[in-house]
Amino acid sequence: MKSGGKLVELEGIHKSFGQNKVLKGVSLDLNEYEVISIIGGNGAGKSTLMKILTGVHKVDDGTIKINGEKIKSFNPYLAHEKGIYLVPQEPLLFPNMTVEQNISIGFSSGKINIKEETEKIVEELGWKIDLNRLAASLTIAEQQQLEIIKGLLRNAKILILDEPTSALTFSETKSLFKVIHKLKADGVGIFYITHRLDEVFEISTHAVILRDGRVTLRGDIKDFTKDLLIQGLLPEGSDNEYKDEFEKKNIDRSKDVPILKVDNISGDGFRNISFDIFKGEVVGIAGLVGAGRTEIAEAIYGITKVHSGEVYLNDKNITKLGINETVRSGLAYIPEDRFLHGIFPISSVRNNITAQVIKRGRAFLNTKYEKEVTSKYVDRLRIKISDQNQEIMSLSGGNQQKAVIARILSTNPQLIIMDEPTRGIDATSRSDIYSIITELKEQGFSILLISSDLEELERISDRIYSIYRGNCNAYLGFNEINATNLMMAAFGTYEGSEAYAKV
Amino acid sequence: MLSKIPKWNMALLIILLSEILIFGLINPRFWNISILLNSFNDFIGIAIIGFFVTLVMITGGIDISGGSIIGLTSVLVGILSQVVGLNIWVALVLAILAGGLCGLLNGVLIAYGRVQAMVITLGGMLLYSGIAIVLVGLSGVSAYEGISGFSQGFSNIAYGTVFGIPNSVVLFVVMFVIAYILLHRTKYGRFIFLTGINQNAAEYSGINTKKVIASTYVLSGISAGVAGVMLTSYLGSARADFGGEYLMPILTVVVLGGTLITGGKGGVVGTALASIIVGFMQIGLQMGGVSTQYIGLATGSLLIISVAILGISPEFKSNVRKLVSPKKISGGKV
Amino acid sequence: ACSSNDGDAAADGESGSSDSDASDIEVVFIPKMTGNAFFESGNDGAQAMAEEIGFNVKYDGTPEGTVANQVQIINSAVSSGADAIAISSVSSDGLNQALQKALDAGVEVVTWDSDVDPEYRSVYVNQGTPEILGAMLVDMAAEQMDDPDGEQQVAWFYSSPTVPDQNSWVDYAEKYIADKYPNWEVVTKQFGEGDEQKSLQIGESIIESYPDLDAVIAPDSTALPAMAQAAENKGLSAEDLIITGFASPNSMRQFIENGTIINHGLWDVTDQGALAVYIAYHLASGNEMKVGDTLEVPGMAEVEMEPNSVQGYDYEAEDSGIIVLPERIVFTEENTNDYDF
Amino acid sequence: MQKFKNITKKREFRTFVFLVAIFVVVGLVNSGFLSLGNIHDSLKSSLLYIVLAVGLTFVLLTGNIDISVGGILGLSAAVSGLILRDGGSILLAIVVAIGIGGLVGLINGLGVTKLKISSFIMTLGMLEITRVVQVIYTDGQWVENLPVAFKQIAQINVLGINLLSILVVAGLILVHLYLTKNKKGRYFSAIGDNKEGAILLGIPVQRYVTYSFVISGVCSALAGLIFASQIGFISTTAGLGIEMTVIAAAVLGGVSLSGGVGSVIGAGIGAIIMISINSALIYMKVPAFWNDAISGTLLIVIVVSDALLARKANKQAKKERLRARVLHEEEVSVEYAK
Ligand SMILES: Nc1ncnc2c1ncn2[C@@H]1O[C@H](COP(=O)(O)OP(=O)(O)OP(=O)(O)O)[C@@H](O)[C@H]1O
Ligand SMILES: Nc1ncnc2c1ncn2[C@@H]1O[C@H](COP(=O)(O)OP(=O)(O)OP(=O)(O)O)[C@@H](O)[C@H]1O
Ligand SMILES: [Mg+2]
Ligand SMILES: [Mg+2]
Repeated sequence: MKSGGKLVELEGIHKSFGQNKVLKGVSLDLNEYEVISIIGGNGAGKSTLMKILTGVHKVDDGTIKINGEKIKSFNPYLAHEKGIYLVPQEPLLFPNMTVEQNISIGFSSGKINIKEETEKIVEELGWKIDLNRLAASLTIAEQQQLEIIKGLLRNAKILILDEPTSALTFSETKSLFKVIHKLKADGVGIFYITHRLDEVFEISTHAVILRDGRVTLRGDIKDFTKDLLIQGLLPEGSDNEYKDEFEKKNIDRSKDVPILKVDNISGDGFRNISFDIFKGEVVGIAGLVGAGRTEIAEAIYGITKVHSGEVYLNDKNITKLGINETVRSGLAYIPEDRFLHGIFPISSVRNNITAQVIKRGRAFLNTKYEKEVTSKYVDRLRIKISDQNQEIMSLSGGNQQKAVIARILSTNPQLIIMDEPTRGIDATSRSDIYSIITELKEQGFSILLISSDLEELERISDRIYSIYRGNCNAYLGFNEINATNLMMAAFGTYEGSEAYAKV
Repeated sequence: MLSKIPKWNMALLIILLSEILIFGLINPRFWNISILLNSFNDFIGIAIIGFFVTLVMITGGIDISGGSIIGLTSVLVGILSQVVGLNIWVALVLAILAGGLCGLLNGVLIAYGRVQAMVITLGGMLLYSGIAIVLVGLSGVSAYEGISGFSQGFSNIAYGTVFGIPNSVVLFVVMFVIAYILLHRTKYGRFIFLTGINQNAAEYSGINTKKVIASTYVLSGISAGVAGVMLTSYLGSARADFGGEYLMPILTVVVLGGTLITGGKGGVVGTALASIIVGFMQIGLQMGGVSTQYIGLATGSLLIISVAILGISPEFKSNVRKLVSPKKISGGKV
Repeated sequence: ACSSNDGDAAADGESGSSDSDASDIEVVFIPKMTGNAFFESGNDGAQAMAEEIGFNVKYDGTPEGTVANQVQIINSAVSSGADAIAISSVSSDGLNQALQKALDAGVEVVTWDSDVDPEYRSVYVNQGTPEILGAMLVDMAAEQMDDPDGEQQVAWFYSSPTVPDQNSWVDYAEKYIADKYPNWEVVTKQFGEGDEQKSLQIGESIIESYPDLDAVIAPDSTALPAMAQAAENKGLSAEDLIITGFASPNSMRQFIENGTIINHGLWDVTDQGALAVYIAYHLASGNEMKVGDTLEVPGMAEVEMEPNSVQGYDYEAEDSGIIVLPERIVFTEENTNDYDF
Repeated sequence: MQKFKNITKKREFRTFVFLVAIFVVVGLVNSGFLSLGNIHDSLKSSLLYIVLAVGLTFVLLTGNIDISVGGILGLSAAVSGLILRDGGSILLAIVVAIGIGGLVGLINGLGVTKLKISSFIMTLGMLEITRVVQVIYTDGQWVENLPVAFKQIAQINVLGINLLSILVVAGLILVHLYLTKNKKGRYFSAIGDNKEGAILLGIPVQRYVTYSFVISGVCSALAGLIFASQIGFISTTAGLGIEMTVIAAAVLGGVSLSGGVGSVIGAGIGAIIMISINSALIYMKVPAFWNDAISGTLLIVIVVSDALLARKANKQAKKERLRARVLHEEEVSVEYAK
C-alpha cells in the first residue's frame, strides 16, 4: 500500500451540546490513500466529529490541522476550499431543484462540464438517474445516490461518507465500492461511516471505534475481526454478551387464516401483487431500489390508491380505507423516509413516541401515562436521550429511528409494515430490535419487512417475496432463503418454488 | 429561538410587570385597577382572535381574515336584529356562526385545497369585508351611518360586570381557558402541534391533519365572530369597517407571545400575556402623554429587542463564559 | 382680546385642582386619522392657539382612523385626566358610550369637522352643514360648465363607502343635483380607500372607461390630487374634464397653476382646529356656553353658538349647540397663494 | 415546439394565462380594457408593486419574509421627497432613498442573521418603527408640490412606451437571469430550499440572507421613488398595508412563502394581476361597493385553481414515472426470454 502525506490531523477534539458532552477529546489522523472506517454505536459522535471536520459545528476545544496547516476558525466554505466534502447521513438536497441543479450548485470550479462528468460517473456506478427530475420526487434511496454522486464529482481531497449505503441494496453498494477503491488509488483520503460491519472489511484500510465520545480502538484493518469490532462496540463494562442471533422456526401456517391477505393488487408502480401474512411471522419483501416495494406498502397502508385488487386485514376489506381507518383496524407502518414521514423534528422525544398512542385515548391528555410509555420504550430500545423533553432533532440519526419504532410498537398493532426499519441503526441496537421482533412474533403479531439489507432479510424473514420492476417475480420459502437466491431474485433471475408473474 | 416557551412566558411576565411599574411611576392613575380592567375592552378583540390564531399558526398556517370577519359579524348582528327583526340573541348566535362559516371556507380551501394560508385568508379578508359592505348596500341601511339602536341587554355584553369585574375581562378569561384547554390539555391540541411540526408524519401516524387544520380556522372564525359581537356591543353600533385595523396587532400578539410563525411551537399563555402587554403599553404611553401615532415605535422596538435578547442569550452567555475563563473547559483527556 | 383667559375658577369635576392657570388645562385634539394633510393642518391651528393662550393640546390619533381606535383614545384621555376633548369623529354613533363616560368623568366634549350624536357633546365646530357642502361641491363643478342645465355626466370619487362625512355630503349633493340640475347623470361612484396609488389608478381608469365624462367631483384629500394627477398624466386640462372637490390648497396649487383644474374648495381647517380647541379650553376652564351666546376668540372673528337644529338634529338643549365656521373657501388661481395649509 | 411545451409547464406561464384571461373576460364586457392604452396604463400602475415584489421575492426565496416594505417605501419616499421639494437634486434624492432602503434592509438582515430574530418579527417591528420615524421626520405633514421635473420622469415615453416601465421590465429580466442562471444567484433559492444543505455546501448563508433584505430594502426605496414621481405627493401613510398586496402578488406568481420556489417574473405578473383587478372593476362598471368582494373572490379562485392544476400535474408526472418503472405484460415475456 502506498503511503501518502497527512491530510487531516485532529487532536483533542471536544464538543458538547448544552450539558451533553458528545466528544471528549478525540484524536484522529487521515493520510492520502487511506480509507478509515469509523464505527460506533448510535449517538457515539461519529456524525458530530465529521461535521466538525467540515466546519458545520464549531469545536469547543482541540486542534484541527488540514494538510499540516492549523485551522483557527473553521467554516463549511473554508472546508470546501480545502477540498473536504461530506456526504451527509441524512440527504440534504434542495427539493425544489432538479437533480442537475442539485449537482451543480455550489460547485467551485466552473470549468468542468458538470453534465458530462455526471453522466460519466453515473455510468461508472451503473445507477439510473434522471437529471431533469425534481429532487422532491426522489425516494430516499435515490436521494442518497444523488448525494453520493455529488460527493464523488467534487474531486475532493478528503471525502467523508456518513452511512452512504444505509438505504442501498447490495448491488448499488458494490458499484459504489468500486468507485471508492479507485478514489483511494488516486490518493484521496476517505472517512467511511457505517453500521454494516461487513462493509468495513471490504472497503477500509483502517478502522476506528468511537465509543461514548472517545476513540477506544484503532488500527490497521488487518488487525480486526468482526468479533473484535463487536466487542469494541459494546458498552463499557457491560457483562451481557452480545447476542448476535435470531431464532426462527419453520412452521407450517398454510392452514391458518392469514392476518393480511393481499389479493392481486395493482397500482402506480406495481401490478398484480398477491401474498399472505399469517399470525406470528415475518414476511420479507426483497428487491432493488426502485423496484416498487415502498409503493406496495403505501398502497396497503392507505396512503396511495389501489387501482384493482383487494387487501384484507383479518378478513376485513381495507382496500379503500384511508390511513386513519387502517390504523384503527390494527395496521401500523414504519416509513422509510424518517425525516419526511417519520419524526416530528422540533418536538420532544416523548411527544414523538406517544404521537400515535394518544389517538387511542380519550379527549384529554394523560401526561403520566405518556411518561410511562416513553420511559418503557426508551429503556427497552436503549434510546440514548438525556431527558424525555429533549428535542428529537438533537438525537443521533439511529436514536431518532428507534423513537419512530417505539411510536409504532406502543400502539400494539396486529401487523407492522416496516420499511427499512434499521436504516442507520447500530449493530447492538439492531439486535435489540430483532429481539423485539422475536417477542412480537411470539405474541402473535406479524411483520411485513421491507429491507435493502440482504443480511437482515435473510436473518429474520420466515418467507420472502421478491419484487422486480413492480412485479412479484419470485417467492422464497423458509428453506430457500439464502444470500445467493435473494440476489438472484432481486435481479429477476431466480425461479423459486412458486412461480410468480409468469403472465 | 423561542424554543423554551415557559422561559419566554416568564420573560413576558417580567415585561408586563415592569411595564405596570414604569407606567404607574409616570402617571399614578395607571395603577387604578378599574382603569386597567376596563381597558380590556379596548384590546379584547385582538386578544380573543389572537388566542385562536395561535392555534392556526401552530398548525403552520396564518389567518389574517379575523379583522374583516369582525366587520361582517357586526353588520350581521345589526341587519338581522334591526332590519330583519330577529331577536337580538338569535341574531348574535347566527352572526357568530357566520364567523365560523367564514373560517370554514378558509380552512377547507387551505387544508383540502392545500393553498398557502396567507393568500387564502388575504382573499378572505377582502371577501368578508366586501360581503359586509355589499350586505349593507343591499339592505338599504346607509353604510356610513352604521346600524344602532341596540337594546340595553345587548350593550350589557360589553358594559356589564360580573362580581364587579368587567365582562370584557371575564370574556378574556373564558376564551383564554377554552383555548388553553383545547391546545394544551387535549389530544386535539397535541394533534395541532404534531400537524404543524410535520404534516406528513402526522398523516402517516393516522392523524386526520386536514380536519385538524380546517378546524383551527373554524375556531379562529368563531372567535372573530365573538369579537365582532363584543365590539358591536361596546361601540353600540354595527359597521362594516369594524376590526379592519386589527390585522397587524393580532399577528403581533401571537408572535410576541412566542408562537413560531412556521408552526409547531407556541402557546396561548404567551398570546394572552402579549396582548395584555401591548394593550397596557398603548394606554400607559397615552397616559404618559405620548401621542398614539408614536406608539408604533415602542411596540416595534419591544418586539425586536425582547426577541433579540432571548435569541442571543445562549451564544451571549457562552461568549461571556469564554471571556471569564479563557482556556480549558472541563472534561479530561482520553 | 383674551377675554376668557380670566374666567373664574369654577371647579369642574375631574380636574379638581385646576384653577385659572391655563397651563393646567389639557385638551386632547383627536383627528379622524393621522397622516392626512387635512387633519394635520387642523392640528397646526390647534397647536398655534394653545401656544398663544398657554394651555396644552395633545394631538392624538391613529393612521387607520377607526371607531375602535377613537374609542380607545377617548378612554385613555379620560383615564389620564384630560380636561377636554375636541374630536373629529369617524362615526356618528359609535363613540356614544365612550363619550358618555367622558362626560360622566367631567371631561368637556367638543366636536369639529365631523359630529357625533349631539347629546354627547357640547359644541360642534361645523365647517358647514351637509347641505351647504353638498351644494358647494355641485356648484363648483357647475360654474365651470358652459351649459350647466344641459346633459352632463359626472362621477363621484372619494375615499370609501363607510366614511360618514363625505358620504353625507354626497347624499345631499345628489339631492341637490336632482333638484337643480335634473339633466345631470351620475355615471359612477368610485372609492380610493385613501390609498394614493390606488386613487391615481382609479382616476386614470375613470377617464378611460367614461370617455364622455364631463366632471369628476372628489371631496377627499387623497382622491382629489390623485384625480388631478391622473388627468395631467392623460394630458387632459380643465377644458376637457372638470375636476373639483375638497382638498387643501397646498396639495392642489400646482394643478391650478398648470391648468389641470380651475377650482376646488375647503374651509380654513387651521381656523377650525384652533376654534375647536379654544372652545374646549374655554369650557374646561369652567365657563359655560349656551345657545345664542357669542364668544370673542383671540385672532378670529366673534363666533355664535347656534341651536342644533341648523344641522337638522332633533335634540335641543341649552348647553348643546353648533358653531358654524363663517366661510368656506373656493380656491382658484387668484387666491390659492394666499393660503398655506 | 418542445421549448414551448417546457414554457407551458412553468408556473409563471399559468399566472400569465390568468392575467390574459382576466383581460379577455373584462375586454368582452368593455373592449376598452383590451386597448393598448389600458394595457400600458395597467403596467404603469403596477410598476411600484412589481419593484416591491421583485425585492420581496429575494427574501421569500431564502425562506424569510419582509413585512417592512411599505414602511421603507414611505420613509424613503418622504425623505427624498423633502429633499426634492426643498430644491435638492434628483440624483441626491435617489441616492438618499436607496441609502435609506439599503440601511433599513441591512438592519433587518443583521437582526435576522446575527440576532436570530425570526424575519416576520424583525420586519414587523421595523415596519412600525419606520412608520413612526417617517411621521417624526416629516412632522406629520404631507410632502407636497414635488418639482415638475421629478414628476415628469414617470411620464417620459420612449417610442410611445413609458420609460420607467421599460426600465423596470428590463431590470426584471436581468434579475431573473441572475437568479436562475448565475451561480451565486441560485444561492438565494437554495438557502430557502434547504438551509442545512446550503450550509453544508459552503454557501455563505447568513451573508446571502442579509443581501436579500438589503435588496428588498433597496427595491422598496426604488418603489418609493416611483411612487413619488408618479403620484407627486407623499402622505404619511404612503404604502400603508401595501405589504399584504405585495405578498399576495408574489404568491399569485408562484413564489412560495416557505422558500426556495418562485421567480421574479412570476411575482411581477402577479403584481400586474393584483393591480389590474382594481381598474377591471371600473371598466366593468360594477358598483364600487362590490369591489372588495369581487377582488377577494377572484384572488381565492385564482390561487385555488392554480394549486389544483399544479397538484394534478404533479400527480400525473409521478404516475407516469412510476408506471414507466413497472414491467408490463408485453415486456415480461421479453425479459424472461433473455
Ligand atoms: N445539533 C445538535 N444539538 C444537540 N445535540 C446534538 C446535536 N447533534 C448531535 N447531538 C447529540 O450528539 C450525540 C452524537 O450524535 P451524532 O449524530 O454524532 O451520533 P452518531 O455517532 O452519528 O450516531 P448515529 O450512528 O446514530 O448516526 C447524540 O447524543 C446527539 O443527541
Ligand atoms: N413524484 C413523487 N413525489 C413524491 N413522492 C414520490 C414521488 N415518487 C415516488 N415518491 C415516493 O417514493 C416512495 C417510493 O420509493 P421507491 O419508488 O424507491 O419505492 P421502492 O421501490 O420500494 O424503493 P425501495 O425498493 O428502495 O424501497 C414513496 O414514498 C413514494 O410516495
Ligand atoms: Mg450519525
Ligand atoms: Mg423504498
